[in-house]
Amino acid sequence: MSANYKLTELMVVRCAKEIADGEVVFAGVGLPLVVVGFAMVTHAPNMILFTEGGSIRATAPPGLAITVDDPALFANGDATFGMLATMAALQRGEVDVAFIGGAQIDKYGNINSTGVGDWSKPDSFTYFAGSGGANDMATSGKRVLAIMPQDPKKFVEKVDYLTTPGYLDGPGSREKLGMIGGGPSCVVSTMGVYRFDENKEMMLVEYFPGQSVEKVKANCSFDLKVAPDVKETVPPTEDELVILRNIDPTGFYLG
Amino acid sequence: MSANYKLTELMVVRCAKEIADGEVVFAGVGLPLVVVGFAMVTHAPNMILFTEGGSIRATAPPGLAITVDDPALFANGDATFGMLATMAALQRGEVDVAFIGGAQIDKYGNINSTGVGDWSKPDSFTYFAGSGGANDMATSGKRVLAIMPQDPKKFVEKVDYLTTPGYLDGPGSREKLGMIGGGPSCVVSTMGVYRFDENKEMMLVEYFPGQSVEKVKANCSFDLKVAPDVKETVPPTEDELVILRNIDPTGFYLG
Amino acid sequence: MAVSDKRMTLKEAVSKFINDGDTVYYGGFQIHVPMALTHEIIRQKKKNLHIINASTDVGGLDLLVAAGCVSEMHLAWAMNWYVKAPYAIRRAFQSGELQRFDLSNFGATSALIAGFLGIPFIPVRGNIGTDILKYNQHDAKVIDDPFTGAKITVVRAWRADVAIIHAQRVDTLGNVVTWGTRGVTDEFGTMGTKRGVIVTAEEVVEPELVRSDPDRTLVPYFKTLAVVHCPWGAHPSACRGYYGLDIRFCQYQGKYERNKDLLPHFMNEWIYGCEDHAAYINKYIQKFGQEGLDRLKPVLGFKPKMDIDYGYHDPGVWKGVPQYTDEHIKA
Amino acid sequence: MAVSDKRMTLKEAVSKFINDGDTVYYGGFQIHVPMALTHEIIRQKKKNLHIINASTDVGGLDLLVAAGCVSEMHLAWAMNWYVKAPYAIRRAFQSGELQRFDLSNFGATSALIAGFLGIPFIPVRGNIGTDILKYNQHDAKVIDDPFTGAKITVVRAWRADVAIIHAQRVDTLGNVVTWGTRGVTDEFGTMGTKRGVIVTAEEVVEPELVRSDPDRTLVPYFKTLAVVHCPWGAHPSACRGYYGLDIRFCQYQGKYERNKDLLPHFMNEWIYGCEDHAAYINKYIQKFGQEGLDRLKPVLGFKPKMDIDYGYHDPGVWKGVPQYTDEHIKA
Repeated sequence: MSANYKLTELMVVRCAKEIADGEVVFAGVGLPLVVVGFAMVTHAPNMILFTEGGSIRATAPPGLAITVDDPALFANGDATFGMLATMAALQRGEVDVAFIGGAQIDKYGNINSTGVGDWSKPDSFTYFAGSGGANDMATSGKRVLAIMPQDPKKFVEKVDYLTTPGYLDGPGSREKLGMIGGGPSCVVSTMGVYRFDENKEMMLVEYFPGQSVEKVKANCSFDLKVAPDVKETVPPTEDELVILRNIDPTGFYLG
Repeated sequence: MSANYKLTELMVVRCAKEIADGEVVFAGVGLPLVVVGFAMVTHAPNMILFTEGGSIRATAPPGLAITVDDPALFANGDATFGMLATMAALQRGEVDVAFIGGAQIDKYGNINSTGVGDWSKPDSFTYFAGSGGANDMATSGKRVLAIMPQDPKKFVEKVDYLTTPGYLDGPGSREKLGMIGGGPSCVVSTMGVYRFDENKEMMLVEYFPGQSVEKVKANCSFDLKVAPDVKETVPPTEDELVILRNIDPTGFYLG
Repeated sequence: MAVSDKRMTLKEAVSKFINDGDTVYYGGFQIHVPMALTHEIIRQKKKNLHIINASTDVGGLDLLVAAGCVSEMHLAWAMNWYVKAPYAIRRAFQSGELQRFDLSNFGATSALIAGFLGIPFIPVRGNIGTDILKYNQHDAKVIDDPFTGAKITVVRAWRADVAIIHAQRVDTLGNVVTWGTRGVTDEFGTMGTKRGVIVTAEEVVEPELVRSDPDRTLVPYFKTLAVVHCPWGAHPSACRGYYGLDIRFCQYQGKYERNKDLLPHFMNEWIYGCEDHAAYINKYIQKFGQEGLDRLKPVLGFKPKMDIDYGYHDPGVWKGVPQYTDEHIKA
Repeated sequence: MAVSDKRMTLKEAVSKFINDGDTVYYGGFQIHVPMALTHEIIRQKKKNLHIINASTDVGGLDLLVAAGCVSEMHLAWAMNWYVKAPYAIRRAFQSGELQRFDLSNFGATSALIAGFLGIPFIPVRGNIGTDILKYNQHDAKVIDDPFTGAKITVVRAWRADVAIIHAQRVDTLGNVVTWGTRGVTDEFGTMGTKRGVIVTAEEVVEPELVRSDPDRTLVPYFKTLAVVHCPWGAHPSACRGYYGLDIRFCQYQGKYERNKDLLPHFMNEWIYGCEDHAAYINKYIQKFGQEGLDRLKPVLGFKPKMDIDYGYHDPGVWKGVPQYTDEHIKA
């Protein structure tokens, strides 16, 4: 990793590139809140920001939001109708990008944010937070963008608890259940970037500077597919870093 | 009818007596809006006023409301959460008195506000407005208070179109369908006051000054039951009339 | 939908965004009825519209039906209350030109809520046991609660292609502002649309003003197709804080609604004969005098008195602040 | 519920209105968490509470579970996000002391909406196809849409006996005022209660002030059981316009939550050892300094700029005004 940017900065800038101008983006808690702010002040001035707290806004928040109902998301917002309105729009199929995090992911992009172990044997189960809005977002968003830490326990053949639907058991699974959203489109981990192939399986398309296909595969417990044109991720430019650090000048999120 | 008060004034004051202090009253359009204002400034200062427009208030409106979402119902209101909130409270069973009007009523207190004729033969059917909120109110209010004009075409054996449930086909009918409200409690017509007997049939309990049991029966097309202790309605007092006329000083409602 | 200035004329808005055969959410309740939009739809002779609405009281739908614009209505209550009848609707239903699907008020509102929520149906307490259910099996049926087995009515979700509403204020981007209620049915009917909302408003303001108090936004800009500055756009219906209900005009209009041979005179004079809503209001002044409009002025002086600030917290304050600790944690 | 002054102490409110075994709506989301009420419930050693909630982030439920007050939780998301874990909940689930019923966030919120609406269940788009549905058949199931036959998830209505929330302002009668959002889940969780709501608030004001702008009322007074004036009542969670999230305190508290042997020290010092919330705040100042609280001050200056008037129209103006007419009607 080059010395002039941090991993979080690389991840934020790379995620932002997944957002097209004018799209409705439903952002979950954590880094997604930084990504959307960055996108709005760079290439996506017409982006429409939704959060679970119910903020709907056309402009970047005046301050850095820590939570999805952080007051910074509401100050100078366009509408603050509540979770009722943003989740309703999601359920009507009006969200272009569902932007979530998670703790564990499998090759079909199914995500676990509930816990590890066997839920039906409570003494074996270590609870995380639960679904939060990730399940709703991933069910009904037109496409899903996920940001995740990567190691062999987090990139697994089968998630311990399927909290948030990816492609479930593969092609056709979502359609059979009537899900209105298209499923995972892109996963950005701490090591690289993934898309999904025609079998709806995760496929490495980019590795971060300082990583390699081999290192990434060593941090994945399933047999990871690799795109024929896999390449190194383009690092953030100086201009991008200046803008990003202006959003989080004290490094609250970026470190 | 005595010269010192009008029929509308008698009806308003008589209806108001059906409201106990502290009750939640859901008032429909028309005279009910005057009755609740009168009740709140007389014997029911703790009454809680709901309307379909979504007003929830602890005090009488500052002006005379014409409609159920009249601004007068919202100015200095306690909450204006919308129809969502008042209808939700109704459906939760929190409304004590559902106060409605109607065009036609039958012996079980079923009300028609949709039209006369045979709906399934459109060319024979004369539309009125439709249900409005009366159906919701009469389904779920703990008890129903109805105010109606009376003549033989309006007090009928069977309503042409059952818009708003009274006791349907008699005892047990409401319970069988899971209705949470108790059904009609009192009907105040232009001629007298009715309650319901153990067979859930309308029974005349009071006739207005100037009327008689015979005159009332002559204006009812079903075989009207008459309470053994039927009596003449006590007319409004001078004090009551002063207060009432102060609510509607130009006689907009009262004539 | 991009962040763009959506201002246009009434004529452009209706011409561009309402198609023959559309399902239209008809805004307002017993106030804020979109009368300027009603007139423009009539002027543009839109056909075969399906109307969804909860309740409406000044005869706007009566005019729309009389003009032959409507083939289906799904609603709870419609008339000109100030003449106590829906004359044109009555005639069109009798002749078979109009199909009508009735629900209770909260049945209709619940159908709009389901459409808004993006769910296919929703339970509602009313309607059961009545002729509403008997005659409108398209929109409602009784099922067994899947959890308890008890009987419950469910209504099908209603979603319009386009919504027409009148509001107090809207900004140039389309954020619709209301006060004096948090909503009756417009919030659901508008946000639940498939294509979006046409808004007429008493005032069009800059987004900065709306963003100073976004809790008052009823419809967010991304659902808005067209912003039309249209003072008196709800007349003869009322607009909160701007004007009251014009009862005399409702009664006047109602006398025309009553008689199908008279009604064309009203249509010609007040709708076809007026290029836009400003012309309609000018005609009103010309015919009934400025004092007619002056009578509609509200009693004002009910202003918010609470001191409100949407301030946020800057997490930058945590830089350099050490973790809090004590002897137990240290141990 | 009569129009009465509902002010009382935190201790009185919890003692009077929360019973062992109650189902409690736990207010807030990732802000406005009712922490003062959480502490008081722990102090009063309430037992066997069933919690319903969508999401909560500062470990309040972790403390409540650790103290043995909770036997069931129905929710979507709970942890102390600032240490990235729900340690006490994890332990109680593993030991079998706590039963947990998970839904998605909007699954949980929809269940609260159904409770609020007085309907027995409601469809929701999420949850289908996942382990949420597999392991929580109590609250959710998949049925066939009665209109189309398509598969759809439905969730059972959730209604609490009593709700506990923290708000910015409340009047003496119990009208709860919020701004900076029209609501997240508190509006449904509170109004949907069977018995009513206990509110702690930064400020208690006169009803006249609230009534000057009733659009800001989130919970109407008739649902409110107790009004408790309780500055900093959400701490370490944030309160809009009053203070930000106390991240350092969440982390400090989290270190105790992590270790079941350490946690009693925290409980003794900050909860059992404090008579009320004022004592807790005093302890904070004593231990971490006034500068700790000062860091939580918001960036202000985001005040509403729109001129609003709730004026109404007086129909008395119509007295003596003749009907409008013209030659067609006369004819």
